[in-house]
Amino acid sequence: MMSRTNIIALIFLIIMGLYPLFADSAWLAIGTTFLVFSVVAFSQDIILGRAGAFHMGHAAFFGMGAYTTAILNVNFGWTILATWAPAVLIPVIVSFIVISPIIHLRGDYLLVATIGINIIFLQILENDLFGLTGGPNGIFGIDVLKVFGYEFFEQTHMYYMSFILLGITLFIMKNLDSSKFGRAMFYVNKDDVAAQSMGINIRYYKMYAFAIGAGIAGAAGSMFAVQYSAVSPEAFDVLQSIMFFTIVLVGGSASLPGVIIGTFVMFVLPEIFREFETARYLIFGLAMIIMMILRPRGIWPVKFGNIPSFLKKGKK
Amino acid sequence: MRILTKVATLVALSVFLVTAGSAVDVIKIGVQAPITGKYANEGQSIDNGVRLVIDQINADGGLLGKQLEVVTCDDEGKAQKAAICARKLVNEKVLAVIGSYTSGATEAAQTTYYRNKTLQTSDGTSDSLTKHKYWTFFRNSFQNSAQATFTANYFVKEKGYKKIVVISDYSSYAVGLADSVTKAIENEGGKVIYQGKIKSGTQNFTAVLTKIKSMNPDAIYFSGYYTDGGLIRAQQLQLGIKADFIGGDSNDNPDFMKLAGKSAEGTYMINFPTPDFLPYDAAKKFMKDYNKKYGKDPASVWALMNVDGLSAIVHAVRETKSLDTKTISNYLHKLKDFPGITGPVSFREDGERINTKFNVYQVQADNSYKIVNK
Amino acid sequence: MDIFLQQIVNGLTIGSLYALVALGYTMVYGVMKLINFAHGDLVALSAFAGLTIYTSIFSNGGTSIVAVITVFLFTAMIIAVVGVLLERFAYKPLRTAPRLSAVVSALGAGLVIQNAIMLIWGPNMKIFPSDLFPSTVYDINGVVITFTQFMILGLSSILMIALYLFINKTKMGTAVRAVAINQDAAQLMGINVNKIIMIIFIIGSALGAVAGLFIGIYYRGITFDMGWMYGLNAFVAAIIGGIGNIPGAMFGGLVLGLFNALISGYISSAWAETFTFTLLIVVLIFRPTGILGETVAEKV
Amino acid sequence: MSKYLLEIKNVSKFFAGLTAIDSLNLKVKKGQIYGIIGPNGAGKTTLFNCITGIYTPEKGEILWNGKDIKGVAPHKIAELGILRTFQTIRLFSEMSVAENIMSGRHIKSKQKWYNGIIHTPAYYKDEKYNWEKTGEYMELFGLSDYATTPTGDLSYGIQRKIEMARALAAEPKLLILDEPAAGLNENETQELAEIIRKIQAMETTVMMIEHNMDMVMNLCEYMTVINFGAWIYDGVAADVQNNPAVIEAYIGAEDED
Repeated sequence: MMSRTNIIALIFLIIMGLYPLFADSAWLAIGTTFLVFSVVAFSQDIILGRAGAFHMGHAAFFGMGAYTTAILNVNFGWTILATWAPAVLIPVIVSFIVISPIIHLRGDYLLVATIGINIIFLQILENDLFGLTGGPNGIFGIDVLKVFGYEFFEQTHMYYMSFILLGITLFIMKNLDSSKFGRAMFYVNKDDVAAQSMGINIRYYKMYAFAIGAGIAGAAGSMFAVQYSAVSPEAFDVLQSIMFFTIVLVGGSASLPGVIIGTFVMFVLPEIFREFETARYLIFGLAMIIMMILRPRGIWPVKFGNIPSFLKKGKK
Repeated sequence: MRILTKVATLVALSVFLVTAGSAVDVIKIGVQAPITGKYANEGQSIDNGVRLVIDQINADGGLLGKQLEVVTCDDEGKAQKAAICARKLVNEKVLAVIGSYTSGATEAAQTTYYRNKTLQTSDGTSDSLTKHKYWTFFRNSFQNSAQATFTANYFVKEKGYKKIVVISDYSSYAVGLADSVTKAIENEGGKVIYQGKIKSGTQNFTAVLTKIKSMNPDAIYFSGYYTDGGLIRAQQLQLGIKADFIGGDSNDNPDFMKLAGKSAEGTYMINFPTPDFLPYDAAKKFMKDYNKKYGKDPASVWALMNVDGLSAIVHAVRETKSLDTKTISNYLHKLKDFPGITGPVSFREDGERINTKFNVYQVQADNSYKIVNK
Repeated sequence: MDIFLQQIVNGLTIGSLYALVALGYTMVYGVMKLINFAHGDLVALSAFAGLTIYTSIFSNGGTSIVAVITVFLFTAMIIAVVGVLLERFAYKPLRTAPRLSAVVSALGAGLVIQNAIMLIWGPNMKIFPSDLFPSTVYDINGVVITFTQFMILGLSSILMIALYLFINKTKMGTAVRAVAINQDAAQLMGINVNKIIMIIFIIGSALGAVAGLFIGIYYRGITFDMGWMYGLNAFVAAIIGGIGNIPGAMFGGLVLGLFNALISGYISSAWAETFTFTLLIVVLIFRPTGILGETVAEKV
Repeated sequence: MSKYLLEIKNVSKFFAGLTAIDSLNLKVKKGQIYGIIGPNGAGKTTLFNCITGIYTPEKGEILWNGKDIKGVAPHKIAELGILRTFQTIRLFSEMSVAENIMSGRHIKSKQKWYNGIIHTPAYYKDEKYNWEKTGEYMELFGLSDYATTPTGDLSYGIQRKIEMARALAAEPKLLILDEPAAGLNENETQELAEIIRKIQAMETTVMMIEHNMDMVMNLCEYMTVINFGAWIYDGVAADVQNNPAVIEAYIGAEDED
């Protein structure tokens, strides 16, 4: 028998899979970005929702993936396919280097330090370090994916590529949740003293969360760069990080449907209400406050108790 | 499952019919400009100017018997937003895009328009805008290098500056202009004693200016935008630096005077002739119509440049009786002396506008301009 | 040497603005353990409100002490009221909720204020008149101080000393400190915690309002989204000094202002924020609770 | 190999100049149930925190099988086989009982780093085995009915049991219980004593702080009494009960209360 979460996931995947049949190209573009942003939101959720690290600089890892693809493709002529592996690995490596000295910081201190990392990353982009990043204008003219002579340049192609990426992300999330590593993150999150007394190395599992989160965000960044054929610094600024942070908390930390709903509410709804252009972020801000007051744990909070069925004997 | 497929096909079909139906009657013209953000007043002027001209064309019976419709996308002067706008306007199936104001936002969108065979005309002045030689792109202003040559000549030959400081922000446009000006000054035999950069939007430029003060320059040239230029000028005088202040083309905006306050007086601007100084009747008529419709003047000459880009495209459509962008482009590449409101419009093979001239203006006590070059 | 001194003067000016804003962050954090992300936007709101008050009451322009005092008092009052309303509607309902919920609410509140400014005053840069303060310049051995800078340094010092005395020498100030240490215990001792929190928001917002007005007068151009940048810098200043600690916020503000001026003057303004945050991270690695913050032993 | 499983030698711990533990010595033999008693604030929990690595004592040695483990990180201590419960219950309260107990299996699980991303046949075997073990410990403590219930929803007595089950699931060599009977009623205390006997039967050494004297005297084979962080007396139950210094420490403390 399928669990409720699996049924919901299946329905969601079917709807998203059929979406290109219904949408015109403008809506398809929004749909594509929605998929990419949900992937980033999931990766943020691994760090924030699961491992419980107050991380408000996730756009930096997202941007690292995007810039890796852009730089390798435009400056060095790599094919898009060849840039995928570095677009995942570089954010992972950077996360090891920059996060490990600050991983021990508590709560709000980590939050501010990660904002700092995001800002430093942005400044490296804007100042065109080593002449690679294109400064404030970013990098243009990124190629499309070419495999065996086929060019995947249409909006529908972009959409399904992002769709597959989301599928892979969900697969990883599911595997993570049902492993020692996913559980350890929750233990660290809920009570770090108890967790370490159970033999859990807090540092290791927080870093593990950051590394996986950074890698997935990097993959999403690569997709984002190809989708828009351009990358520029302000797409990866702190405000963007704040958006990913908020998506997770508004939707529901560590909850798969929650994060999807969060992305929808925080990204797609503002697109739908573009007509109310001027007032929409005002309403949006109000909605954030009201939402937190009414549902402080998110729209769709996580439900624990995901254990093998042979252990579920009780009725209580 | 079968029902779902049916519904999907039905919806897809109706979407197709709706879009196909709407595409026939009108010709869409895109505007990609910074409607909000730092350069909002320039962006809004461009949008207003385009809408004014299009209203006039529609009132006269439209283009090839069809009405024109404007689709505006706000790029906030940011590259990534510009890339999103490009996708959006292409999806809207516009014939041509007017804009954007900044070179960066223009360049970020260029490739998408080129790939989708959409015409684009912009006032961006970065040399790099025409380096790809995209057949879809037409610059309606001038290249930085042309301005740089003029500036250097004025500094060294006419004013005889000995110690020149060149400042830019970090945008590729301003850095490009600053580099060209520095190079041109040295070619003319002048000396740039310091080339500095400021971070746009930081408001506090005293740190760099204090350093400059110790060098005792006789001219400070700023290649960036008016939002920073006005403040640099004000802070320069506060710190008691006596040097002349000369702003590049992007300082030419009423907000420069407001930001600089009393310090604006005596500032020099180097730009293409500003709207008030344009000798052409068409320009005077445009300014009058614009003022009548919007109750104020356009922010600067850039809106007029973009309007000329639009007019040239409209002219080409009329002449070729075609909506095929390649045909229009071929025609435009050979366009000679089309009477625009900023003077005759002619394009080179790479989409570069030719025959542009510059003036040096000095800001007077009442914030009006006076031409001071020979 | 006078160039160095000039950079110091410039750094202290911006530093005291950071300090004024940082006090708002640190007081709220001290009592509520909440990063009030909307505080920077209050500062921006103050600049816009002040400009409107000035132009509507004193439209003929000109410098007058009455005009300046009126603008400062009115603006500070308005922002204090907005600050109290902010707490009442966005933070109070979340006092017992998970901590991150309040953070999201604060971010939302910032968005509301920022966009309210944009709706009321428009998206374009607004410009302060240049004649609010006299344009007198004092030249002391080649080091230039403008009247505005002088006012910023003077008034913010006075305000900071006043606040220090209030917190340390008055009964109300003692109550504020008590609430910061332990809310429940303070409540048991008969202190009205709600009232204290209200006072904190009044003082913090009013200080932010003064900073906002000075930003407008000193830099002239104000934009609806400028609060974020000043807020972030001020917040970093508060943390460097030791968040929750009032002298720490003042100290942090001045240190950050000086540090920024020297980096911009001698290295590069383009990397100023990189240095700022590197400083922050280094301070946090070696002193996890800031330079003047107390290290708290964790209870297990 | 040392004769003792755990040896505390001259350990001192200070907080901001205050002496929490003062040159303490004690020796725990394998298989013992060892009691630490003393009035409130005597430094008992601090001692446990020193053993489990949460605090690092300034002086002395903590020998585990003869090797000094002073200053070793808490998670490494747990890997050595020293597991604990807390005076104020520290469960992962939003998570289910089964998931809580599964945390004890963490150090026994042999999953590789990549199993968090992709699963392998070895992973499936390991995962299944550890969940089965979790099931066994739930059975042992009579918790099977609550497998999916969030621990925060359960009564105090049951939470105490979950905490012990969680620590025991890690198959510790030494189980440290910090006031296991606090807040329990008489029946539950009775049950607890039986469970501790069972644990001893599983060849696990037990160290406990407890204020319930009946239980301590009944269970503990040997005990150390401390007050103000310092040793007062150690011995078997009967000796401790009659020692004048111990009596005085307790009466003095009660006066102050």
